[in-house]
Amino acid sequence: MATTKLGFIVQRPPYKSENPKLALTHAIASQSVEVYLKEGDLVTADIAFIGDGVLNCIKNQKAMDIYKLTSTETHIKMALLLDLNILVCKEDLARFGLTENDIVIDAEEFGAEMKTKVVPFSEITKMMEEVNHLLFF
Amino acid sequence: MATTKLGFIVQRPPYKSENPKLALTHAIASQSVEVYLKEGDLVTADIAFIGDGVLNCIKNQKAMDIYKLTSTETHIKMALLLDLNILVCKEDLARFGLTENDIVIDAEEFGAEMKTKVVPFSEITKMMEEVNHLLFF
Amino acid sequence: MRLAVFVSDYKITVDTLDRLKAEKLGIILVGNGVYHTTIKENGNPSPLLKKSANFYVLSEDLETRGISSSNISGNIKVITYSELVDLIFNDYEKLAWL
Amino acid sequence: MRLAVFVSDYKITVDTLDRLKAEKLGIILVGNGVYHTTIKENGNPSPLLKKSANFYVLSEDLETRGISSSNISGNIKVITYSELVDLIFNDYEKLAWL
Amino acid sequence: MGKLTIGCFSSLVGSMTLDFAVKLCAAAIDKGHKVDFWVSGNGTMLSIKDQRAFKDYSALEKPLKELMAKGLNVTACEACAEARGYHKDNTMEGFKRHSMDWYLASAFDADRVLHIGGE
Amino acid sequence: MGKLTIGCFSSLVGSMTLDFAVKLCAAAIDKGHKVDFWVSGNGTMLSIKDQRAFKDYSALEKPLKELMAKGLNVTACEACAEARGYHKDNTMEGFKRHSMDWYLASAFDADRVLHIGGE
Repeated sequence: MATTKLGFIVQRPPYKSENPKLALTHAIASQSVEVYLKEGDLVTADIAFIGDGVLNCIKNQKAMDIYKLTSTETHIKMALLLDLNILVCKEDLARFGLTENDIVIDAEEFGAEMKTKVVPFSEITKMMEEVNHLLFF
Repeated sequence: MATTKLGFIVQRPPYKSENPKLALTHAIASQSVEVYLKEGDLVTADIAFIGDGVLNCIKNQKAMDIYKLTSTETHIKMALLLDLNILVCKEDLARFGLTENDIVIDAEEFGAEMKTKVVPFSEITKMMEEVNHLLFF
Repeated sequence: MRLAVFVSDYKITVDTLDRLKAEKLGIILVGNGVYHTTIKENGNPSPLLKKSANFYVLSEDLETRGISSSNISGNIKVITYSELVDLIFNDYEKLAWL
Repeated sequence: MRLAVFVSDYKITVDTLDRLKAEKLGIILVGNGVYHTTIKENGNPSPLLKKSANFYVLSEDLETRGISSSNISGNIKVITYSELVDLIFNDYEKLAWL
Repeated sequence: MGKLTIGCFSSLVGSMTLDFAVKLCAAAIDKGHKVDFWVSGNGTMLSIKDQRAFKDYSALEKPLKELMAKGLNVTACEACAEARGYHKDNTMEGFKRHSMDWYLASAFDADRVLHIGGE
Repeated sequence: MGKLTIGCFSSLVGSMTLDFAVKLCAAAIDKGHKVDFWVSGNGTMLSIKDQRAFKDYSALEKPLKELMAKGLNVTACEACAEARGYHKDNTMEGFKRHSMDWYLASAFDADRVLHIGGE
């Protein structure tokens, strides 16, 4: 019985590359990893948005309407629905003049109980120290 | 009988993306374009290296020895052999502390008569004004 | 020359834009370039907007990223793909995607 | 933590490196990151080299770009792929490619 | 009515740049312009047939086929495609493959060239 | 001897990043380490068979096959591949395809994870 903790750090804005989306879809895959593991073994995925990466969290993205592509917003909501821990850097939001009103906080319409956590960078540093491996996007 | 002039401007360093190499290979293709054109019609390609793009011109690149890949240096020499006009921004070389001794100037070993021209940016601006279309890499 | 420059990134890694000379310069913000219109770092508008140029932003790319066209300041013209085609053929003769 | 950060670009578009905290920090220059070792803009060494860290540069990627290992200053250790593997397993516990 | 030549180059798959280029092709064709569309480098991925249209990934096969039916001329760099293992037999019907001089020839009589070469 | 898991993600084809990852796999295997190599996003291009080995383009099929013979475990993200039209029948022999949880499972007991996710 062991747990391996992974920290996914998203530092780039959405759409210009697939990275932020792949960060979310790979983190979500932590929910189905047990098929490869022994009973009781776990892989957990925490996700942090820092730097320009916080732009992924802006709400009302219309990528599906316009480009027929699932928006990063929807991927974040899926991650919340699957109870992943999502951190957003408070200082970076402030730097861009964004508030909690501007970003995805919950996915109540999907029945998600988890909420995005806006935290100081020091909390994200703590997460990076606690995980076993880091994955920067 | 008409001539269309194209200006290829390389602004990025080599290897991180294929852009600088594709700039050179596409410019070289101006030598075989007549198969698609009427007798006497021409497409010419001038190439300018500006900004970080001047790093493409550093000599003694060992991409073939190490990664089995044709170096950007070799592509520049091929372009000289095919008599393409290659400009390198003087101010950008100076900014990086590079001199004509550090970059590809000729391809005498291939029998090329053309040489790379180190010119002030104002000359490159003039080229951009004279061509019909610009292609930035 | 009448030159339209497409900017598709938020972080720009080339310094070409500052050095281009044109009698008529247009800057067309597409893709992640649209963030320059409203994202203020530490309260300051993007330095890009200080340039002496005609500014345009693609409405479809604003909406994709959750930015409302109504938040765009008056000196940036919000255009559709259809209007972009007219701009390309009627207002500028050379195009540059940086 | 003992953290090794890989830098593979000359122009860096993320500010993460300035904010990472580690008891032991290694900066491994690979790909176009190797330009930071010798290219001086306006006579100044790359600001990256001012960080308090152990610096390494991949010799194969220097040579690919026409930069001689003999031009590298003594505080940057020139390593091969083989030495990089030992560094990864013996000197650092977490890895970050920015 | 004019002729627009669009080139879409490397490092662009998975970004929204190919999506942008295809939408611009559509808007220009709708206005009666002639459009040549060249893909090179990683952009040659656009030419592969039978791409699964997941909603998580840009899916451009359907809009491309509609545009080809309306006269869009679309060509992939043959060497760039072959180097990636994209061969004639897995190329989308109607998608041409030529050497790089095709792009320059298209630029010869184009009124406007939009070369998307950067990132 | 340890286990190294390498992930190579999007925006990387045509850069030297896949070349870097393959050379690092080789160096680690030569030292007796176990290596798992995961490609996702545009990196899945690596899995296609019959890539023409031009000298102008990175040609990694041959070194990859040699590494697989020495025990390299290499897997492509199935969804990322399918979305690009890379199907089972044009995948290099020995190159596995799985869903994304394979990568996380590989990280579970890895001593080191090098995730190349950025540009």
